[in-house]
Amino acid sequence: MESTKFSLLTKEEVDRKWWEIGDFFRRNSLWMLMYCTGCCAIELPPAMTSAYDMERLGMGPMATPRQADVLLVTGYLSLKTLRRLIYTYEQMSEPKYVVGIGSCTINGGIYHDSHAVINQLDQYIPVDVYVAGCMPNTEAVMNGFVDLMRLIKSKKANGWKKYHKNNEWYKKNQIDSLGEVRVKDEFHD
Amino acid sequence: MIISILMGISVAFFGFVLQTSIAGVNRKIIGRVQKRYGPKWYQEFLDIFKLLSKRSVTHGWIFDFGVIMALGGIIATAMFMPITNDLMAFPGFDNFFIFVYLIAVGMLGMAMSASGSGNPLASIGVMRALTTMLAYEIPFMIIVLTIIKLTGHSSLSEIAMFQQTAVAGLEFSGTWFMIALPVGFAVAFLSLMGMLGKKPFETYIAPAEIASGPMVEYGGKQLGMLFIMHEITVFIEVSLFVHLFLGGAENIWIFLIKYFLVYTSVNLISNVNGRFKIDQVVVFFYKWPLLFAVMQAFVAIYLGWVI
Amino acid sequence: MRELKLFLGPQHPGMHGNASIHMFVEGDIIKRAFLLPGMLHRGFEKGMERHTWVNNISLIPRVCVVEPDINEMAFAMGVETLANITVPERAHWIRMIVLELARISIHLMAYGGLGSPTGNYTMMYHAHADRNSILNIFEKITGHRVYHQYIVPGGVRKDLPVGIEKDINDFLDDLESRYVEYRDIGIENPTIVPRIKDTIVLPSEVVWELGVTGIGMRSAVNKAYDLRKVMPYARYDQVEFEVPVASYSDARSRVDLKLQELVQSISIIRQCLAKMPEGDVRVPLSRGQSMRWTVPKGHVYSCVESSRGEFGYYMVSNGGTHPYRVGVRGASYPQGLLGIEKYLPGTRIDDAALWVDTMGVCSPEIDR
Amino acid sequence: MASLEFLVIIALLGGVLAYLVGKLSKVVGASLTVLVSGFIFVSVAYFGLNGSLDASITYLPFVSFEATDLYLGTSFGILVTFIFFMVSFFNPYFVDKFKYPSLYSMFYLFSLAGVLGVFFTDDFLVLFFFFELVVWTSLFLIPLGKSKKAASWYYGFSAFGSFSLLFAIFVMRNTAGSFNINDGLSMVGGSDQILVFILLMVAAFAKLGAFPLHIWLPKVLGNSPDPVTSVFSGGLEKLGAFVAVMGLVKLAPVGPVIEAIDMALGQYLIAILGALTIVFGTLMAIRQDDAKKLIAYSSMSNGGYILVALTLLNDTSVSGALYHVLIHALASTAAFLAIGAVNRQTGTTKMSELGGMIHKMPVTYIVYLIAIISMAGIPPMGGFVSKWLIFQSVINEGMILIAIATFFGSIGSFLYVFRPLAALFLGQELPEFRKVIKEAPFFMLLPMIILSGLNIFTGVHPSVILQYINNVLAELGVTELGITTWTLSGNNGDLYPALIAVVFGVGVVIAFIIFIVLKKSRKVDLMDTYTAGNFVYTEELLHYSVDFYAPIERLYEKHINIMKDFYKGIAKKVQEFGSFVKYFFFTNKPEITVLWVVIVLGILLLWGDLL
Amino acid sequence: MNSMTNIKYVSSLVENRFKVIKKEIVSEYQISFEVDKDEVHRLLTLLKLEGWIQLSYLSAIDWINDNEYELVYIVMNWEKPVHVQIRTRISRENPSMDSILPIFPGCKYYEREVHEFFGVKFPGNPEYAKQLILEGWDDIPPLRKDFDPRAYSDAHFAKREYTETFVNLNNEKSKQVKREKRKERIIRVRKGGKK
Repeated sequence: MESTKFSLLTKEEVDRKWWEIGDFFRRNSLWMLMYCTGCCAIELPPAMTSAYDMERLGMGPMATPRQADVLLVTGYLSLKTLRRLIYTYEQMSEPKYVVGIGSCTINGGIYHDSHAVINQLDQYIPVDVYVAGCMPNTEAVMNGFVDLMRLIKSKKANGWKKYHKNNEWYKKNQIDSLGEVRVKDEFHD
Repeated sequence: MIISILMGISVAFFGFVLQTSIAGVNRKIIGRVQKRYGPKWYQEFLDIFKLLSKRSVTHGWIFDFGVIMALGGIIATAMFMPITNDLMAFPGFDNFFIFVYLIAVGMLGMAMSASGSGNPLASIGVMRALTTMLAYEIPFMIIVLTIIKLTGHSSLSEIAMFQQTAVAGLEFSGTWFMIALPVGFAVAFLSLMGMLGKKPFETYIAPAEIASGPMVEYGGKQLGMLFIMHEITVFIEVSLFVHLFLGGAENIWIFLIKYFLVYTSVNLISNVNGRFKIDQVVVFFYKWPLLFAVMQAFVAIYLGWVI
Repeated sequence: MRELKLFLGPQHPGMHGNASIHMFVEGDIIKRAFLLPGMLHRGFEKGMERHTWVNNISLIPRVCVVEPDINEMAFAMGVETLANITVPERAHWIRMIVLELARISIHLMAYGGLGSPTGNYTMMYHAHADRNSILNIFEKITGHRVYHQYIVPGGVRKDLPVGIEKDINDFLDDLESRYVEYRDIGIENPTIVPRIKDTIVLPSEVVWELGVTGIGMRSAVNKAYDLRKVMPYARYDQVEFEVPVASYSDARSRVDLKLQELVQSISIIRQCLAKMPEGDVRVPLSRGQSMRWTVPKGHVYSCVESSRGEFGYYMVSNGGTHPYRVGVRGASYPQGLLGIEKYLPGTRIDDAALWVDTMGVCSPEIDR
Repeated sequence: MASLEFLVIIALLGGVLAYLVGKLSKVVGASLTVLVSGFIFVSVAYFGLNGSLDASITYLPFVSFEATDLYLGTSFGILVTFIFFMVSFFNPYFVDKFKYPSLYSMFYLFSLAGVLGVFFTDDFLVLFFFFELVVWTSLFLIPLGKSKKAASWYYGFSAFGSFSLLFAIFVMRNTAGSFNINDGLSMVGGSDQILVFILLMVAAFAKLGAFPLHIWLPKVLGNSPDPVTSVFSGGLEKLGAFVAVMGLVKLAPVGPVIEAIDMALGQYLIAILGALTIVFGTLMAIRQDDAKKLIAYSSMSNGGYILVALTLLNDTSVSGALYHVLIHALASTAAFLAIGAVNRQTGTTKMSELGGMIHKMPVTYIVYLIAIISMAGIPPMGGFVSKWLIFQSVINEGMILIAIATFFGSIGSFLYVFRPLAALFLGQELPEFRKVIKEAPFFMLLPMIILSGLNIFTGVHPSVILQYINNVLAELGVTELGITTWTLSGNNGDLYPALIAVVFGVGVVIAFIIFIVLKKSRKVDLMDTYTAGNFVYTEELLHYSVDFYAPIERLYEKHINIMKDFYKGIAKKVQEFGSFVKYFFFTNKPEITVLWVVIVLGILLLWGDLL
Repeated sequence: MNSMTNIKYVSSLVENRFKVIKKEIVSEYQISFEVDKDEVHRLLTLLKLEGWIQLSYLSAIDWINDNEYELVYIVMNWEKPVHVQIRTRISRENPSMDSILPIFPGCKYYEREVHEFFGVKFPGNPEYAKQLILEGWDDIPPLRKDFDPRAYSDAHFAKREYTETFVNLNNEKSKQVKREKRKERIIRVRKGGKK
């Protein structure tokens, strides 16, 4: 007669529990990548430093993509940056999250008709949270991070899974806009 | 034997928990110095466990093996560490040289793994770490030589005992070496800052130059294990300092207080400093600290002038 | 000998902004280096041709993100010269206050930025905290923290809010009282001085070859070549200030000059607050229908003194509602491109980030 | 069977046989060296440890071997024959590259015979004879490698050492009346003693490659063929240590005693020179680009440790020195063999040309790793035990300046041993080696694995060997070291090497468990690495191996050539003197030359008579 | 005024020796000369000798209706503070202009940029053809007037398509209700309180 009270958890359930525990740690210690892709990066120093002190949320800047959890896309993305951004995003260790800051990441913003700036970031890499504004002030940026934490808690911040699942679609979009993602020219040999 | 080993493992675990909490508290203190609120005191735990929960990348077997060797070597070193006079895993074998050389296994493992990642910045970081080591160890070893020569013991607990109680017939016993050898203490404190990789001797991490040096390719569990290793290393080095200069500890509370004071003062001093270049580190240590260390050793050993 | 290739940027903690320095290294000495710009290119000059003169007001601050006000000033001056507009007296003084506040803000940011390559984060945190109070003041004056769109052709957008003098004065007093502390923790700090003294020297004879202006030039040639002095715009000829100079341009002397300029800016703002007359702050460009406002034919190069040097707009009007061509002379163009190529080789990899920081290489104005 | 004479004859005959066979087939001739040296090692080890070596002489003229008090000679003998045996496995793989392969085999075995003779004889003249045999045979082994000039450097310094040894022998002969070693060393006294001491030390320094007679060492070790290098570093250098033991320990302390440190002046000076050797070797090793030269300088530095330890003359120091001889022989041989294996597979030992060897040669890498851990004195390898013993005595004597040097050498060794590890084995896998390179053949790996095993064994359970060394200490008249089965007791503390090893194992197991329960990592390519977001396609641009320690090298690079310039200056003066002599003696007219020769000879003869 | 004497000085300096097509005094610190293409180098050399040692700006203007490019050189003298614009026109077909690298080494990157954005060739500058800002550009140089960035952008980059409905982040009804109420109130206020 099997006891129903102390039945063993199935493997999926165990995994899920571990995942939830991991999520607790992940959302309380979000390390962001120091990659200033555009002008909204100017609002990050106040957020990081004494004025708003991001560290009290457990966030901190990290030097390399391997160490970081969050990729901040701060503002407009020129083609040249997008190539490096995709490369950097692919180097990050999973689970990884992307926060798009500024209107330019959403729809191109003020540079919507420029020949060098892409219009919609989530065509190329999955974005978990957008922070609108040109430029969003520091409170908005901080609020975006808190939103990301909430999303992680409710297991909705799974852009990195989407990237695996729809990899071909993303790759196609990247190649459509960029030609080739990894350029090989005289400056990169 | 088994009990001793279990005891040693618990010492290492204690060291990890202690140092991680104190590091968190220190982050808060530093935050206040920098006019901000600072993280939660258990933030370091969150960081480490977060890293352990992530899915990392590997660059080949040496990349993983080096990390295992680094953490293993450091855990092994910590197992020898006495905490109070009685609380230690292997009484009589807590030899100073074991700490200095066994810690090097961990360093070597990390260096190997970092170089194995194939990133030049990691190799540069390792080069800088080793060079820094060459700089700070010599003055420190000279001071420790003086202490061992004066006490006649190279066992840490014996040295601590020597400082705690004044025994008739034993010269210089009963005073902390912090007071007995003030110049030596100052030199050793500088060396401790070098050992802990605090500014201005933080050259081998140097995010703005070499993007965090040896750690450049780590992420996920490897980085988490290196963080654990780093915390235990700090534990070993600071407790080494407590035992050598601050007279060890009779009970665990005194140990905690002394430990906290040493680590916090190192942190506070380091936080208003910049970062030297690597050759400046070497020149710095080989100029005044080495000279003072030799002077202190000479005065203490041959002239017997000890306060 | 085999060379090693190291990169500073775009994704690197030592790089300010989104550009990449490629360094070919032997040991730790840089043998060759070049800047790979263009990661912030957004077709700016093309974009301005596609907007009307008035629309462009919202576009121009975005050329250089760290110091938007000089863009507005240069653009406004250019348009005023082309269209022959006389700016009300009070607007000149308000413009000076805003520009000097902006100068303080960027000097603080650059000074805090020195904390990153030299490793002193406390200094960085303090400097950024003070910069944030300037941003708060800006928010009160203009309604925005960073992109103000405040200086417009014909004056400033609106008058100063009531009671802002007190805020500004409080902030200036606070900053002045802590000036000594700033020096002590930064350029007088015995652990930082060896890093920045005698490193990445810019010889005075090559300044003209590069075309470097601003602090980089003044620290090398020992002459007060400041556009505010030699061709004063706004009312800089009516305030008293000194232009700090030096004859030996290493990293330390450049940062030193920045701090000294900060003191001068404080005094300029105080004088402005004292001398500022009452009156209008803006002349209307056109009666209604500002989108159809046209500017007479002409070419003008209007330039202002930014924190990094001469910042200029070359504007061509063919008499239409849109600018025919707008060219931007980024102040850090020479030191960013030619300077890195010519004067980084021979220095060490530790110093590359210091060049970027102390010479004030600002990638958005190089890329545009 | 156990006759030493028999073994020497076997080595010599084996050499001749190897030469003849080598004419027919190179590889077979070289393989013969494995058999012969293996046979000699097994015999020496078996009978030497039993104390049943036969010293009687039947065939060889003039030669005599020691009958009693054999421990010192036997320990050195076993060690060096073992090294010869281990290295001989490499010979078959390397003979193809030599110009005279059969000669190589012959000289290899001849020098083995010489080594045997040196360690087991009791007669100074025989010692000198065998010493010269070693010098001359090894002299012909060196130029088979890259540089012929190295051989001339080697010859110059060896001749200097040999002649001072000969001089010392004659001085001792004068006082003792016979050529017997023990008589000679014990009976010499007064100013003669100082002279003998100096001369013996010159011989030892020249052979050990200690400062200031070190110039030849890196040249020879860096340029000779790889097996020869290993033999030099592991075996032939130890002749110097043997002579140093004679001079420093067997000879009574020399010179007035310095009160403060309770040490004779002569010993102290040697200790200072030893300390300089350590520092100089370390600094030079840091800046080498050739891996072999780097290990060569590390050999020099370790020779300094042996000298320093021998001068202190107490139980920990002498046992530490003797143990260090063993450890260093094992470790540096293993390191040289590993680098030799790399050299054979790639054709270069320059660190700036290699990279990423670990992916193709993992076993070689592990061997090298264990060797350098031992060399750097990190537990649980043997180097830690010997360095611990040496530090114990250095601290106990309170010699601050010497201590600085020893600490510097010990920390500095981390720096230089790591460099080949990083530049040669680790880092980016260079494309030119990616396809061609394979792991070394089994018979090359075998000696390396055996040596690694011994490296670990000496670190885990040193008591067995230290027990034997205690016998040597007794023979030398030094107090014996306190040993139990598992622990050693020094002057100010005990050491439990096996415990360290066990605890280290426990630590690694814990770390491994942590590693294995966590999520599995994703394997990525080596080139998929952090480049600040830029794209790189050339492996070489990301492999940091040139000027590895550039910042620290820059601090002393102006001062490195002092000794070299000094010797160059001397050589120049000698040359000038030679041309001066030539000007007078060897003019175009032969009559004048003859006249001069006659006059000089006459003066010399007369002078000899008058004396 | 002092600055006006500077303007006069440079004006007489240039006009006496060169054939100036068009002179324009822009402001008290700025003067502009339009000269022939062949005279630019000599004029710049003269100005450099006279103290206009800093090259402030170099760029081009696309006069598509005249089928010409106009090159602009702006030089600065700090002792006699006057910006001198020198403008010259070159043909739009196969545009080429000798580099001024020997006179002003600082022009190296400006010329690279002009080549990249307008397609003007600068023989004499060894690196003018290397790409600087753009990467893998496959269209006509973007600052030419006949280049339409919007068309390029539409062809290459996906645009966000907005739908009527929007997704509520947390699916919380209360917030949506509140938001609708607020909207209604705003409309009511605008209409002056009438329903």
